Amino acid sequence: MKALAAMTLDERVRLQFEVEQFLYREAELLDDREFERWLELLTDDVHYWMPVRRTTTAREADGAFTQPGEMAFFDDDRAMLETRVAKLRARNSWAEDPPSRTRHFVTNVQIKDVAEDEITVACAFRLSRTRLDSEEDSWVGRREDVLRLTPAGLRLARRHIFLEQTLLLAQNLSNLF
Amino acid sequence: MKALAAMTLDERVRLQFEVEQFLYREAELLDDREFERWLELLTDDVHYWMPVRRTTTAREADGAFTQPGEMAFFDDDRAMLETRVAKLRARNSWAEDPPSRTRHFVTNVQIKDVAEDEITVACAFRLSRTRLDSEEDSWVGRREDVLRLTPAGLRLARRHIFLEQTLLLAQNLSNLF
Amino acid sequence: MKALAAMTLDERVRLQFEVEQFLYREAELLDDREFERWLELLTDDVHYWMPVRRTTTAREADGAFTQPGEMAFFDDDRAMLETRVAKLRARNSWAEDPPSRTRHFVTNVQIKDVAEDEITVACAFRLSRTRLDSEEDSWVGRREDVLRLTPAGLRLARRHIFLEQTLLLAQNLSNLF
Amino acid sequence: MGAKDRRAPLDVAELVDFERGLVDRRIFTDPAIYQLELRNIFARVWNFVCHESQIPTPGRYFRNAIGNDSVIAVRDREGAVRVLLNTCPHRGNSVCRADEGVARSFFCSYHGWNFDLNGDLLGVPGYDDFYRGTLDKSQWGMASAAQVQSYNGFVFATLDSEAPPLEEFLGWVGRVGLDMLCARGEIEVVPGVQRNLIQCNWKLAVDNLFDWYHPKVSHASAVRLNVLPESTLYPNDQMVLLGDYGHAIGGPGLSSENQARLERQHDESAQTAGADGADGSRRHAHAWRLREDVRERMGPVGVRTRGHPNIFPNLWVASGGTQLCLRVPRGRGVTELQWYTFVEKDMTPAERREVIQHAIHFFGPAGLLEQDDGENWSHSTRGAAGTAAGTRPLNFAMGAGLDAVRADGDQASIDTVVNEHGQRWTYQAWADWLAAPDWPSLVANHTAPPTEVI
Amino acid sequence: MGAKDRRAPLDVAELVDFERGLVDRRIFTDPAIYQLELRNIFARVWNFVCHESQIPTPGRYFRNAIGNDSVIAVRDREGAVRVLLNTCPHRGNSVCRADEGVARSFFCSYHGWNFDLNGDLLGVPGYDDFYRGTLDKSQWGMASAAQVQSYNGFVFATLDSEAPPLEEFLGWVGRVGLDMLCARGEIEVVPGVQRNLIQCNWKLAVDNLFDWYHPKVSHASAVRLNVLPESTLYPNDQMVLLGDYGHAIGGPGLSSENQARLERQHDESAQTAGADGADGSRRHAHAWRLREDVRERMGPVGVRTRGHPNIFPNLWVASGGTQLCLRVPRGRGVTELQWYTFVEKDMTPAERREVIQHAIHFFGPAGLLEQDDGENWSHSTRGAAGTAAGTRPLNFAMGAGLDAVRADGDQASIDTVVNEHGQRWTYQAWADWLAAPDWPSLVANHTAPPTEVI
Amino acid sequence: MGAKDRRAPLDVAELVDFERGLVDRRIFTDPAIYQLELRNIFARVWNFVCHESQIPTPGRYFRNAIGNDSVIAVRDREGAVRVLLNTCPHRGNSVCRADEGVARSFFCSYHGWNFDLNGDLLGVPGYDDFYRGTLDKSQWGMASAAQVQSYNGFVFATLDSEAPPLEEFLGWVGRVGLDMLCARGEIEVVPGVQRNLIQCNWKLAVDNLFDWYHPKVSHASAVRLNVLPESTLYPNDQMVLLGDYGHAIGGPGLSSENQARLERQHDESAQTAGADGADGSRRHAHAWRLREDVRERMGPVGVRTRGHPNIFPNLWVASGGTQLCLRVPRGRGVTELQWYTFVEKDMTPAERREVIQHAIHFFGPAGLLEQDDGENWSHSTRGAAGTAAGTRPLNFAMGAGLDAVRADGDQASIDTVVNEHGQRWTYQAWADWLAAPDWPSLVANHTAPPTEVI
Ligand code: FES
Ligand code: FES
Ligand code: FES
Ligand SMILES: [Fe+3]
Ligand SMILES: [Fe+3]
Ligand SMILES: [Fe+3]
Repeated sequence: MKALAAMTLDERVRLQFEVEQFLYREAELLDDREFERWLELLTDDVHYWMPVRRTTTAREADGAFTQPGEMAFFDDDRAMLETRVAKLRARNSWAEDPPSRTRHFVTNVQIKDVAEDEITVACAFRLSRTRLDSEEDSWVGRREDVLRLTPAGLRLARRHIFLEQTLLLAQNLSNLF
Repeated sequence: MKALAAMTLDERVRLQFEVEQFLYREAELLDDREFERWLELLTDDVHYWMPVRRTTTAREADGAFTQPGEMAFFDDDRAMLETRVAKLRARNSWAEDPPSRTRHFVTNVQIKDVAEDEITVACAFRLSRTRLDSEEDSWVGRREDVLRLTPAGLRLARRHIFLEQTLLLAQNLSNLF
Repeated sequence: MKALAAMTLDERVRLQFEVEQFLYREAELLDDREFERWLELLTDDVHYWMPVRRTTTAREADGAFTQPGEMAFFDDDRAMLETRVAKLRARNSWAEDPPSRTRHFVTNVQIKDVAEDEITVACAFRLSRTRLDSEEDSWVGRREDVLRLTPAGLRLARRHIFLEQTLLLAQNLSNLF
Repeated sequence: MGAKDRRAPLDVAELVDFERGLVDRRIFTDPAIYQLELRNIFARVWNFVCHESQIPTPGRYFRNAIGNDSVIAVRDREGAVRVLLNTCPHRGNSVCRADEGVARSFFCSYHGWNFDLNGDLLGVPGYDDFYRGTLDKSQWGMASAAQVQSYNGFVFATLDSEAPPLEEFLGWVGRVGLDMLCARGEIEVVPGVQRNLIQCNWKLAVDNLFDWYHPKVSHASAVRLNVLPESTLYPNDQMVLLGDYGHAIGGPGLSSENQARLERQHDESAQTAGADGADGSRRHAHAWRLREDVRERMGPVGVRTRGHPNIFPNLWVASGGTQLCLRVPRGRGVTELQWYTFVEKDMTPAERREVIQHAIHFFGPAGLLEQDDGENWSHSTRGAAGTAAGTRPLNFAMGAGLDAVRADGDQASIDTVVNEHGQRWTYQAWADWLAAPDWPSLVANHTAPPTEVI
Repeated sequence: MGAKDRRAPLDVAELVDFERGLVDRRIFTDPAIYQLELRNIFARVWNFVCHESQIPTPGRYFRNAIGNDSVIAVRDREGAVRVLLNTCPHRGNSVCRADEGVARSFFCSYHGWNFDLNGDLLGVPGYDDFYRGTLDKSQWGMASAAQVQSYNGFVFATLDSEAPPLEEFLGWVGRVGLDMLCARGEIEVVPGVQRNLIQCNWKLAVDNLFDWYHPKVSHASAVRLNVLPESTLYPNDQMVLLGDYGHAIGGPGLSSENQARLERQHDESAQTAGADGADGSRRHAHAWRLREDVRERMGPVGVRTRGHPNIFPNLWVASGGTQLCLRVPRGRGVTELQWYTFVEKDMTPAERREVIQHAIHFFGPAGLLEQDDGENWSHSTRGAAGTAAGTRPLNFAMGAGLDAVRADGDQASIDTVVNEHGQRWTYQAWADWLAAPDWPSLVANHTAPPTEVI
Repeated sequence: MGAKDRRAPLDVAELVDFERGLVDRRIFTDPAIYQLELRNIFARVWNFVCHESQIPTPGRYFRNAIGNDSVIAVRDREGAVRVLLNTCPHRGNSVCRADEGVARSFFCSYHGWNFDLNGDLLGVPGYDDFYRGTLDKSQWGMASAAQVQSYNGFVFATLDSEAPPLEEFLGWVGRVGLDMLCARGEIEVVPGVQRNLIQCNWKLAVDNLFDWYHPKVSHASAVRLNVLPESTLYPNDQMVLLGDYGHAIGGPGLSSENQARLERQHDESAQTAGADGADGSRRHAHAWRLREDVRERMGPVGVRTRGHPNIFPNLWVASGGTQLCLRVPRGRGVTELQWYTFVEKDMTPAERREVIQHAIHFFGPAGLLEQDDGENWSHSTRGAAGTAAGTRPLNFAMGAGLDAVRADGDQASIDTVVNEHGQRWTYQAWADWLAAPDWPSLVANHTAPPTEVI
């Protein structure tokens, strides 16, 4: 692809449309619990990572998130994501039986970079989860995704998820972001 | 209209823009309590439906929502919606006096189908309601709308509202989604 | 710029894109705590205003918000906003040390008017704030912004923030909307 | 002086002044009162749990609550309805998390103890290897309600083995109340029980069902739309039935003369509903009331009432006899409303649709009527917590001391105008329940239906 | 051994050690203490409810709270200000849900009882038909505050009929405190009362108003911006006035010498504000204090104080005399802050704007100063709940035993440096209020303003 | 009859029936029990606060909780670890709001009192000018834990000066439990302590750690994926160690024969882990157990256990000895889980990565195993609050009365199958702690490790 700076306004509008539609569709597959079809949207070398956040003073704010190689909530390759999906599908996967009702709100989508076949996209997200008698959790934060243009269309090659919560308020993270 | 598959990328971008702007405008009319102008955006044969959701096991997840003809929270034709608006406007319509402050967040808009003069649109929504001393309710879910292209512009011909809550946490549903 | 009514659909699509990207970028600067760079996006004559809302009967609903010149939560010119940013940057600015984690959700963006070099934009917003051990506040409402097209690009010339809350549920308003 | 509340603990006997129609507001907010309600009322009374049509075949279940206990109503292999405490006897986990469905057995997600549909402990992983046979399975099944009985399809359960039989508990008034729903024909629940929360004490929701005083004001906007004929709101004739243990029916009745006229009209045209169009155009309207079997079972007085029954403590036969509304306490200040909508099995699709549309558009959280009720109750609850407001009794005095009771045998009824007898009766019974240490005491000491002016 | 708390109930007399300046932390968290505060303080004291300019004409009302009771301050048909309990005497519903507005009467949304602006029960639907005339309307109006009185436009109400007159309650210190706002001229509230919640015990918000120790640290970031001249934060001269029933004023004062100099300057130029630029460039600054009538009403000592008054229990005369801040308890650990901003009616638009901009930018939830306060209070509240932390008393010892009191007649004042006398005084009075079973006892037994070293 | 609960206050001695394995459900919901736990357990016991590697250098701190008190673990200037109550002695503000970091001193954001890393009060603004030297700084430093001690890098603190030394408190079982983590080599915490909330009583989270009965069911979906070899779930040999004060270890052990075989294998190849692949492919597996120093410190019985230790009350040595999980009560019905992951300092990057990936993917809130646990505990907690459910004891009877204890000196162990001894032991100890008025009494009266059949 052209570099972002080299694109015409119309090209950028079109790319924005395609990226947003991809992200919406991808979110919908998760919310519809079409996990296998969601897996199809990932590259083989996908990296899915959610570091641990800590409350720090302003002075030490750079150290809020753990770094790659340290502890994380998710630090998954494709095989691990397939395992997660297999677990979600398995009988007696109790955390999700009865199934959670999730809704991914993907907003403020910004294409930050286009390099070769990869598009770096930032968004603000809110994942809302409702379970049983309307017990509600929500997670808010910033996502940085890398989408790769493949012959089969856009694919998710990297997802970095930066939550606002330090102490997670929910009983688990049994859903995908 | 052209079928979705037959559209060029530019055509899809334009249609997306028009659909989104329609949905934003329609939401704004509700939030501004311009209910009569909102009614103008509905077709005469509009169907406005919110089924009842039940928590089920994963195995029986298909049965979560009630079916047409069963109980629902909303199952309204145009006349009923006009009645609702008339009620909202009547003096001493206590559920809405003092008026609720609502905000409709319409995101993840996807055009799922274009057939003849009808556009099927899915979105993730969050309706936030604030009353009195800042008592807050919110409803999250998926909406499936059918917009019809009429000589007067786009009109809402069908709205199916799928909430995440099974037990509604709010004292009533005195607002429109 | 052309008046809105005189624009072609494509021109409106492009303007929508540019306005949305501006708002997303501006929100991101706040969430990233890049306050000085955020200030660069303001015009010198910017007016930043959040009136006080009161619960009223339906009959007196027009009086819900205070008027210009009455009390407000924010009624700031550029100098005052610079002072706020300077305060945020000062050592021992305790309300924001440890820093709050904020996320601005900007949705339902509508261009309401284009006149000369100014674009009036309405949106639904939700500002979510997380502090310390995941104490969460959120503010929901409507924003009406005026963006001005300058040689350096779009700039924020006016922001009117209409919250839904009458009684604010949070301990302070130490963040920017 | 210590910081402890210097007021004496509340004395139940002084909280309700039946004669003057005054009720102490603290009964809506006091935590000890609430605990006492859970123990002395909900853990003792016959609680509605579901309708048999909701669980027609073995394995079909419906989850509900008895007070603050979660229960499962389930059809067992023999076709009997069981009501099980939804808590695993092993480590207390919920055995059932779904609202409804069909199960072959109940399998606990923690350690896999598996229970038959009647609660019997079927399977225990490691019974031989780990327990080495020492677990007495017969003692560790799911706890059942002490008694489960149906009245014409309505399933009730009590956690108290001393409770008298359901029909005795219901008495004439309770039976008449349920008959208003089930005497029409064979009925079934329409799929989709609506549920929502109101931030109010459960009793304020309950007393409202007798409240034929509020519609013209609370529901003024609906009245203005002519969606409700105004005649239904302030009917000329009101009739009150008061029964043992707190059951009551209040609301429109037919005077004997009108009843007689209705009967004559009916003789003329079995298809005509007669003068009382209160419940709209629904077929037959009240014609079913003229059936011989109905007259026999409801009695000459019962057949005349068109009011709102409350099966004590919290089951409203609503919406002109096509819905039940159960009010489940979820805390002192939170009540869950459940709406069950019934159709007769032999209705045409159009008739069925009419009933359902009526239910959706008038009742339930989005109903044109119902949406205006909740905030009144939540504000009444909130107000009761005020230090000064809490000292002022609520007023239920409308009609107090003014109306004669007609006693036909043990059937007490009052023909009168709009009134608050039903509410007073409910609170008086409530005080009886709270004061009684057990069922025998309640049987012996509860207030008997009045026979004189009340 | 039983599971009940083995500690004795809190003994109010031991919670506050005035002399050593120690306060038991449990007073911020104990539920029984909070209930006692609602009854013995808020349901008894003169509570600020609004300023008369907010409700200038008949029918104008402003909703507020007295402790945990909702009240309506309203101008009645005769022009008198009434304070009504916002709870319908019928079934307890809130009669008024708006924050402010204009009403011809108060119409209850539940059954339509309609109340005159003075609370009288005007209309009862069905009075003849349903109540059949038996309801004594004169007994079932809205409850009023026992007494309502204004001090120069500030409306106070008490729920206790035994309370002494407002001016007697205020005494010299309370009056001087309010005079700092109202002696300047004719004042009015600017539309828009800012309200927000802080997760703190109300007393921790109150004691902070005397706290001239915290600004340099809590508000360090604002200080660094030079938006606050540092001289205002650690002024050389501090002055404390202590009054009956807990009123106090603490903060900057002028020494007699500086006061004399100010007067000389004023004689030279009536337009010059003199040396005390503490409150910025606002017109006249403190020149109004030199007016003959002001000197007479505030007295020679009162006229010298520039500190922060607290009208016990929870009304702060703030912001250099242009704002009031009321701290309403919304639970043990939640406080609502209300900010009222005042302008003089004869101000120019520019002067008016200056006052309003100052109020917006320094105080209220987005104020450069105020935004840094809340978290300190909420964390102090939270910390007090700790099992170990709760056993350690808070320290309010600054200045304890070090400062002589100058008594001019019954006017006690202290000239000193930054101190915690105001806080200690407030907690001592708080203990008096909690210990007194009623007003006569409080009058007889409260701590009198000191006359010696404290 | 009054509205007060007529049931006697709970009698701690009757809540736990050790012999029959029955536990009263009210211990999970009763507010007075919870307060008693905070005082008699958490304010008295040795609480884990951090590992020394988290605060390696002076000024490094980690914030944590002891019961409901916030504390700071910090390395002081001399290199000693201090545990300070995170509440300013002045007005109670939190002195530290960050989770971790490095500080030169602790500066209170309210008035700027400044505390040395050991809690000493260093700086008091206005000490001379305002306090005029009267504040005894030596008395107003930050409160410290009464005692702080480390066991091989694990930092524990107690708020009770009467507590015996940490090693005595731990006893053989507690030390063996921690040795399973620290005897492998020099270890350190990987940055990033995972924390999340579960809506359960803390004891239900704790008792689950001994629960080798639930994995095959609770974690059935993970088992099906073969990510967990099934052999690890129902190992043939189980071993239980029971210690003083409630410490216990339960789970897989090696029989003496297998242990002997393992030793032989090890002799043959120091690189081979042997037959017990329970913890996957991690290097050396249990080879470290064969080291002479380890055998000496853990003893011949201790070295054989591969189970889950709980350091009473709430510290789980988890994940096969690479993680600690602390369960902090945040209310009767809310528990915070904290996961600490350890690596050996001399691991290769690949080994280190393997440990971390295992921790992320199996434990913590997103772990394939752990995500299924929370709802069982929250529903068990919720169910216990039911009026009827609350009267039925939970069943921890598996193995009760069936297993002989082998006593090697003071080292009591049981070789058996899957069982609930560890849970029973924990609840029995819990009752001892609650019943004891102080440490000497607990030392004298706690249940001694069994020596016969239990
Ligand atoms: S809790 Fe149900 S089987 Fe253990
Ligand atoms: S509650 Fe106000 S009129 Fe009945
Ligand atoms: S509260 Fe810490 S210095 Fe005052
Ligand atoms: Fe109603
Ligand atoms: Fe301050
Ligand atoms: Fe587990």
